[in-house]
Amino acid sequence: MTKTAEKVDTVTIRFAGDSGDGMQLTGTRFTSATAAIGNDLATLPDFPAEIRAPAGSLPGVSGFQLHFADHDILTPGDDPDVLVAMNPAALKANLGDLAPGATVILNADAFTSQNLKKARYAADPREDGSLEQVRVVEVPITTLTVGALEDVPDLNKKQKQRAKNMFALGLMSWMYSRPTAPTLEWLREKFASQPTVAEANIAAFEAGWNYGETTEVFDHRYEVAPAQLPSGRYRQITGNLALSYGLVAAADRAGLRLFLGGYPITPASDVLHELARHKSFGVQTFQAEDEIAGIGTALGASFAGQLGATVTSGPGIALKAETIGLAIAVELPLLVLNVQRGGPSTGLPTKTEQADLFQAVFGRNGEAPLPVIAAATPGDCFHTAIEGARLALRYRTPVIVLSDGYLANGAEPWRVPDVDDLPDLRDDAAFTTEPNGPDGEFLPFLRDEATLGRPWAVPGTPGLEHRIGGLEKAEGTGNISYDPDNHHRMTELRQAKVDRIADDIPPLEVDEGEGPGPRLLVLGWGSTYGPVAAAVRAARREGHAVAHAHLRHLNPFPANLGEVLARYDRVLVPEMNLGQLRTLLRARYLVDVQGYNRVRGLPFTTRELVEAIAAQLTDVDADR
Amino acid sequence: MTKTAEKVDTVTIRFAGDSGDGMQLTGTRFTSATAAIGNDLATLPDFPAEIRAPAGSLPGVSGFQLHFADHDILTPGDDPDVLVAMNPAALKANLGDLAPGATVILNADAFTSQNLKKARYAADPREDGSLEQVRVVEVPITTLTVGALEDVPDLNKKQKQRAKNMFALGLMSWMYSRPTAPTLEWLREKFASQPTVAEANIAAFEAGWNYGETTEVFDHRYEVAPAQLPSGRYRQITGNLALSYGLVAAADRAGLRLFLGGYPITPASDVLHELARHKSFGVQTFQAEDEIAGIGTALGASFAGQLGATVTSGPGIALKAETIGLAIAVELPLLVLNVQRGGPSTGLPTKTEQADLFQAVFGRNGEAPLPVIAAATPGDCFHTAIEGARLALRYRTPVIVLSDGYLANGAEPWRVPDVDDLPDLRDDAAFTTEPNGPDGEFLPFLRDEATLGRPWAVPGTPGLEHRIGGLEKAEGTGNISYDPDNHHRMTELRQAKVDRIADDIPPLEVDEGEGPGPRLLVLGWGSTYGPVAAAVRAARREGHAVAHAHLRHLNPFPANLGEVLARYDRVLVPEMNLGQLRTLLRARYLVDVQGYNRVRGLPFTTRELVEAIAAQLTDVDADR
Amino acid sequence: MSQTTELPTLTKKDLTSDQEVRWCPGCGDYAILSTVQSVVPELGGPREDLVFVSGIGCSSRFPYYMDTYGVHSIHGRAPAIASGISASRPDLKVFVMTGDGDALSIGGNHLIHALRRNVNLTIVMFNNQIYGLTKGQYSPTSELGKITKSTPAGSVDHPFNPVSVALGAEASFVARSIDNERAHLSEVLRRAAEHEGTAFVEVYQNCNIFNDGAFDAVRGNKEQQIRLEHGEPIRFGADGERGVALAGTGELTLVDVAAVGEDALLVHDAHREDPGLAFMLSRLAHTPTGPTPIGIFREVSRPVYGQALQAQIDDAIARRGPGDLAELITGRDSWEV
Amino acid sequence: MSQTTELPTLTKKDLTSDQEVRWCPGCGDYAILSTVQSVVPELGGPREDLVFVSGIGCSSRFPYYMDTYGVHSIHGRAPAIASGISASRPDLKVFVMTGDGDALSIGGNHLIHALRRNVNLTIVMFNNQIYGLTKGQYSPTSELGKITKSTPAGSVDHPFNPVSVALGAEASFVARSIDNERAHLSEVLRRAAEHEGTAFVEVYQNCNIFNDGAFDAVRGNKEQQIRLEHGEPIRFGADGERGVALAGTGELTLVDVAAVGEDALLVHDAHREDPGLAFMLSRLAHTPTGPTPIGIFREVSRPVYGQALQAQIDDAIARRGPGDLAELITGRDSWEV
Ligand SMILES: Cc1ncc(C[n+]2csc(CCOP(=O)(O)OP(=O)(O)O)c2C)c(N)n1
Ligand SMILES: Cc1ncc(C[n+]2csc(CCOP(=O)(O)OP(=O)(O)O)c2C)c(N)n1
Ligand code: SF4
Ligand code: SF4
Ligand SMILES: [Mg+2]
Ligand SMILES: [Mg+2]
Repeated sequence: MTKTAEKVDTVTIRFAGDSGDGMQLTGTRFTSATAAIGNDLATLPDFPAEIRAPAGSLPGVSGFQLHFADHDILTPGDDPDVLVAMNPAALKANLGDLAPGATVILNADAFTSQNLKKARYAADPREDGSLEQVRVVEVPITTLTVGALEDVPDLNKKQKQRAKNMFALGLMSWMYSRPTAPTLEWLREKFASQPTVAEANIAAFEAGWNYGETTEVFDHRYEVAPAQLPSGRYRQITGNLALSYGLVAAADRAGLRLFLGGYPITPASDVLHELARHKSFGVQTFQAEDEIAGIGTALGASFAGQLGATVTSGPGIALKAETIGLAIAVELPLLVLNVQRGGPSTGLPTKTEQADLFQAVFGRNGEAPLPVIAAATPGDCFHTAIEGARLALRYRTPVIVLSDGYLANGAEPWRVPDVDDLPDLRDDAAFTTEPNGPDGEFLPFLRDEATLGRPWAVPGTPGLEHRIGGLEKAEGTGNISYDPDNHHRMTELRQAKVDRIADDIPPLEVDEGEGPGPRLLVLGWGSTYGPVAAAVRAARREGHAVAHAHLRHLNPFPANLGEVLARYDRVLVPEMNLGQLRTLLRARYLVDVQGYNRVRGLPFTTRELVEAIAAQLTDVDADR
Repeated sequence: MTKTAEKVDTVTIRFAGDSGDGMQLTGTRFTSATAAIGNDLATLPDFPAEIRAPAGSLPGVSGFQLHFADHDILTPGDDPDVLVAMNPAALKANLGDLAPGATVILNADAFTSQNLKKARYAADPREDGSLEQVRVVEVPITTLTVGALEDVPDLNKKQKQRAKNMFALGLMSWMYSRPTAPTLEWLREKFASQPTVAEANIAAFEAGWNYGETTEVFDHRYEVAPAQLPSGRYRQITGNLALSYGLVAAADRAGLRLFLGGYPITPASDVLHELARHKSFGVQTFQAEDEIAGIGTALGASFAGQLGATVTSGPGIALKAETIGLAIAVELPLLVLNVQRGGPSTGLPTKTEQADLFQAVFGRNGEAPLPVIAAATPGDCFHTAIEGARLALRYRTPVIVLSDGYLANGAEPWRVPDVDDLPDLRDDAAFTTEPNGPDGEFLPFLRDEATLGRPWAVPGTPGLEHRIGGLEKAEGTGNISYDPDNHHRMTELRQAKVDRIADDIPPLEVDEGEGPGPRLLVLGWGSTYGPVAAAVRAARREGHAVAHAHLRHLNPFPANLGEVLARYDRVLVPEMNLGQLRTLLRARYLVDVQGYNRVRGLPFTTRELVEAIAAQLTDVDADR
Repeated sequence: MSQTTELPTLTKKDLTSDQEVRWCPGCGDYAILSTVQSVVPELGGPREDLVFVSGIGCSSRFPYYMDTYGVHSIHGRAPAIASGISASRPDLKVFVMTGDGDALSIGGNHLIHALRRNVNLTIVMFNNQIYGLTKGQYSPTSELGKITKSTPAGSVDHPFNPVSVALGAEASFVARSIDNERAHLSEVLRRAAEHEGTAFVEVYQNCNIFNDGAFDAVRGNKEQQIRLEHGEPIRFGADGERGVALAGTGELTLVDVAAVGEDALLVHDAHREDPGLAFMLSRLAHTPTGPTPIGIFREVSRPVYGQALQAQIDDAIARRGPGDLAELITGRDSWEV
Repeated sequence: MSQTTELPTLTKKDLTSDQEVRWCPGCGDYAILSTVQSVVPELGGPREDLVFVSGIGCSSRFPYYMDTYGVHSIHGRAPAIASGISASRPDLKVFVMTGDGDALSIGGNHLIHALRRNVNLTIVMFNNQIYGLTKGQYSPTSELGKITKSTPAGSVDHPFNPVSVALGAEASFVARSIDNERAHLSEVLRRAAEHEGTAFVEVYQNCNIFNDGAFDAVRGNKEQQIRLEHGEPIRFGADGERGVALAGTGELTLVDVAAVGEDALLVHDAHREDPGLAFMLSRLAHTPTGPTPIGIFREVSRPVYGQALQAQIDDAIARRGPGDLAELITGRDSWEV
């Protein structure tokens, strides 16, 4: 390597191209190489709901953003330092997100008049001054790729052109000094059965690398040192993968088999895909005819003694509402995972949002309480799934676990936990095997005094035959009961069972930072964790005193939450909805919680949250 | 008539017997006669979910309570003055509701040892002192009925016995000086094709009447004078009938055809049944394969230019949630009627509850706001349905209209409105027939500035061809849009459209009573209107100052609600749930609203609410 | 059902729960309950391995009356819930008790998918051609023109033929019987319960309150009953004097045996891979007013969903060994900090 | 469709909306779109009377590309929504465009009920034997053992045969065609659109991204295509040298015409009341690997739901006069205060 390398502490890059250009793959591979170096990182894939919209069109643009650094970071970055645009549409769709001075690497070959038209460009943006604020590097990526593959046999020109994303990957890998070995190894493995394709991709990748190294377009490259993360074994993980592993781990720790009843839906389908691969863990996956059957089979499996789970997104939860109500009535453990997406209705299937909190807490007929928890980061999905299973098993209740599109597809380095440190759920999962009644009979609705959970007696257990159902049940016996006072009591008991969980979860911890006691608390939940934490850090760097807390348990709330809220002059809750947690907090604690609410299908930027925090601080000061 | 009649101002009677004994019919007929006299009245039918549980068993008991008076009344009465118990099970199931001194008329023939056993009586209650507190009148109703029918030909003993409810009706009609003509006429008409059966029922009815008149068991009868109701034409009406008529009226006033897509479910089915009878109004009813198809067909009909409506109960709403979300996204008028019943899950199908408010306001994925309104009394269901249609049509939105099991089956005298006084909905229902775009194109999502409603262009209109769907739409054109800012704007617009309704509904009126300014406001919604109003009256009679208000609009709230709440030291919201309106009020207005919450499947009694009011007043005084 | 070394010793009484039966007096459901309680002990296997799942409806109250494991679920969803039980626990014997509304109206999709998958379930559908529990609306099996509470002018929709629906949905076992024809019903239910995969049994059931006598034409009436027996020529009538033959055009015809000779009759073949003939037989009586076949229309063997799922798991474990959690979550591309 | 006095003057262009078509290059959906846009003008009737309704899936994007009224609804519910449109507005021509997942997985129940009711709908199901939009999971029509993202070890559930399902559900019109066989598809779609009642058309559609070549064996391959023509003996093969005959046992057999003679062949009768033979034909190719019938399996006339509903209304009005609101709400038992 002849060119000098400049050390930088943090970089954000974005790959953008046609849906068919393989940008998601390119981004994922760059991420892997970055993880292998030991940078901290966060990613934001952003793709259209169509599989492959017409080549070159604006709706067809697919993007992948990666933020990596030599220190711990919390978000995929506000605006990219470098944009790789594989065609005019990709340029047009992404240019607005760039700060002045950013670098744009263009595939010059793609700037044909036809493609410009498809991108609805009236004039060539390279010539009309619209790129003045950024540094443009034009590279004839397609031509160079095809050229590099001249000697690869058995591939026509079109096939050769398809390797152009590897050229881009090679170039960027050179530019940011990423190791090449993992990528080459991965290519060889992926295309083991198609050696020509492997060869072509490798040649393109190397051509890209060499282009950076040899041409004079780039005078230096960059280096980002490994981040100083807490010691341990790390891996890269997305939220959907972590959720899947969390379920497998929970079943393992409970000594149960996992049964997933699901129906494909973006952005949740990958959990079904992933779990389908782990049959050696005894995991059963059932692709049902619809969401109702998905949860129906899962509830049946729970009754039969498995860890029943179902995974979906918002519209699927709407369909499952009636069966969730049944699960509440029959008081069986059940995990209901919602990977939220933009709504209402079909909404924005591939975009993120956190507007299903109301639905989770309230979306059923009758008084139908259940625990609701949410994951904060991709890796946290693992632990949240286990916590969901713990509550479901201990309290014999369905639990809703919330993730979202950003967590689902976003990646971060994740410290792999020691399996022995994971909670032991065997006691919570214990089946009842003996009659519990005073006269030797079995009373399926005689509750545990501590948890108010009822016995779990599974078919195959002699002497405990019993019937459950959705009609109101008499306390103890579980027989159908229309008695008014019994109904009131059962309604209160079901509520009390859920309320009681507040004492079985950790109190909310607040990070007050250093310096003077802050008067503003920023309280987040779910996937806003990263942006909120980053914004709080940034605000503190600017000299503001800000407290920060993050809720994992949305129903019930931690026992100390009211006391925490009362401590601050002002509470700000940023949410990717119109104020759902805020509403719950106001109702419960009568605190005039403020909201910062944007529903744009994208995670918050650090910048907008810093501004929102500053605005609140100005207000608080004015109130003084 | 030889016996003297005592004038009383108010009476509550309850008929109770086996599901097969015809108690609902008996009660309904007594009610009709009572209405014909001009008493004010309120009824409470209470029957099991089974069609006909085993004869004589406790779960099989069916009851019908009627409160009537010479002044305006608001509830079906707390505890009956007279209980007619057709068998031991009916006695056992109802005895606990009687105040000391009440009269119990027993069918002595039914007190066989077998029936006592079926009712799980260890000893004959007539002999073991358990009836000490009440005045018992034993009448061998079955024997007397069969005796009276001796001469009726072609009926066997069993068939004759089935007329015993008419004997009971005759006896009670005598006791309370009801007119006999309407009942006799009704029997002749009902059994026009079975003259023997008509004869038998008439003979039994007259035997009952004569038994009261001639035997010495009763030394006098009672008279209840007509009530002084506001002048007008009156009829008796149940909530489900009023809801049905309201829909027909709304369509008529809008110049549209009514299309009801439904699926039978207790206690909502009668709306489907009733509407199916009104084909001469052009009403189309579609009994769908399930609730999802029920609302799907209704939404399709709305798109096609009808007044689309769907009717169901809580579990059905759960199933419709996804389609309601679609209706919100496509912004079409649609009426979604929920006749609430006990929950969660299948719950208590034949009992009343108001625990679906959360589901109505929040039970969908994404930010999915819609108007929610609730009826207060059986007759009010009529006007509430029309108000629902007005909002749906004017704002181009689905509207949830809440009723409940008590309103559905309960009856009251209802002043029949003048058709010309009903709102004229033709402007709100007007179809768009011309392009609205600047270039002569049609923009299906260009909103009306006043209402934010969008144009309703129905198929068959040339030049306005357009596509709608559940994906996010670009403002104006309605084309699919994944643009982040457009999504935020559309989310806010959908919310703003619903919020705006607050300015289009009457401000909340408060009844402060006379005397000193009250410090306590009792605020109700839905079917608690009667009991709450009665309790407030009673509390005032006891010298308490209490304000009373009732909410018809639950989302959005009337514009002055915050100001109203702020006026009082204390606000009490009694609800047949665990505090759903209370939660909404607290979240919105940060007022420490108190609740009185019972979930017993039955309407509140006046007594318990008077106590709840008194307890609040004590608290307020302590705070002074 | 798990193997027991002891002979089965269950009695009808063992299967009777302590719950009061809450059907109307005279309802056909009683006869079906009694027959099921008699047949199930004959299957062998312990009581604790029995699970009865239902939806909502009069018929769906069934599980409460069986002293076995049971789920009275929600309207239409029993096949889905039962599929979860059966697929995850192939050792259990799972029954679905359902009504014509529950199974064919709201639950139609779960029913046909269970049949397609061939989950190990015995589905018994009580067809009374009416919605009983909601007090008498027409159902998807009610005859055209049916006057009910929801169709005062008569229904305008053509009904399903449940046997045709099941056959169109790839069912491996399809049969029909009648509530109070005890011997026939017993035999059909026994065969259905012994079938591996999804067995679908339509039982004509009288609802004496809302649709009394709907099946009187067929019930006990030999003229109107075509009893299907595998391997036998299809004959019916008081003395078997009539029969079913196949025309060259591919239509079934009802013939006089004396006129055409027994050899001209179609021989019933329930085990045939191709469901075509079973389907044709199902069309013989669209409503139970013409001669109506009862008995087993189809009984073929096909891989069973739960077993196939379990086989994939066993195979994965055999090839890779049981999963190692630490290995899984660590993955292949981890690094040490 | 309302009567117009003018001759239809619609062109393909009139039906093409201004929306960019967002299917993958090479997707079979393009050919279907183009054919529909060509066929619909032939039906006559104005554009504003056309409504295209769909669910969710790649195929369900169809309505956006038609310059007609359209609803892109939610997954599986198109037949219900379209039923509401058609039943309330018999003057409209309503199409349902759907996929194998949309129509047969989540939407199976609405589909079979629409067929049973015979609502006036033309249902076109794009069968690519895969879930396209969600990126390639197996569907209810995928062949057993299918390896997909959600079934890495192969699917264990037996697929539906859509034609059999439709026939089992009382469909009055059932047909099958192929995305790029333009002439055949045009004819089938035209007949379907002209049918009064629910017409169900299965179209084999190539998803070149997730299930490429699924129908290559049948497409354009005369050896594997049995073209059904009403009233014609059923022949196929490059020169019609093979045919379909019915055995006395009631099974269809594939025969050499030369060996058995043309008279031995079955004559296709799509108009026959009894769907039995159509059903048998539907079984001929369970998956498109054996010779597979395409064309119209069944085309019979039955009362149409929306028309029957309207007739009841007309009848009520004729008998009682149009409803009088004041009279209705006053009722018969009112009194004056
Ligand atoms: C989601 C839902 N929709 C509707 C109902 C009301 N419901 C209960 S049973 C029933 C129909 C029952 O008919 P069927 O299955 O034939 O049973 P039967 O009572 O005739 O035995 C209906 C519509 C319900 N309980 N839940
Ligand atoms: C309620 C709901 N569940 C799941 C989905 C996700 N989803 C969208 S399309 C689809 C399947 C599409 O398959 P198919 O109907 O065959 O259409 P294709 O894309 O193959 O044309 C699924 C599962 C959804 N949008 N809504
Ligand atoms: S209503 Fe009909 S089906 Fe239901 S229990 Fe009574 S007789 Fe049986
Ligand atoms: S994924 Fe398949 S079905 Fe969907 S558009 Fe692409 S090729 Fe067509
Ligand atoms: Mg039924
Ligand atoms: Mg498909």
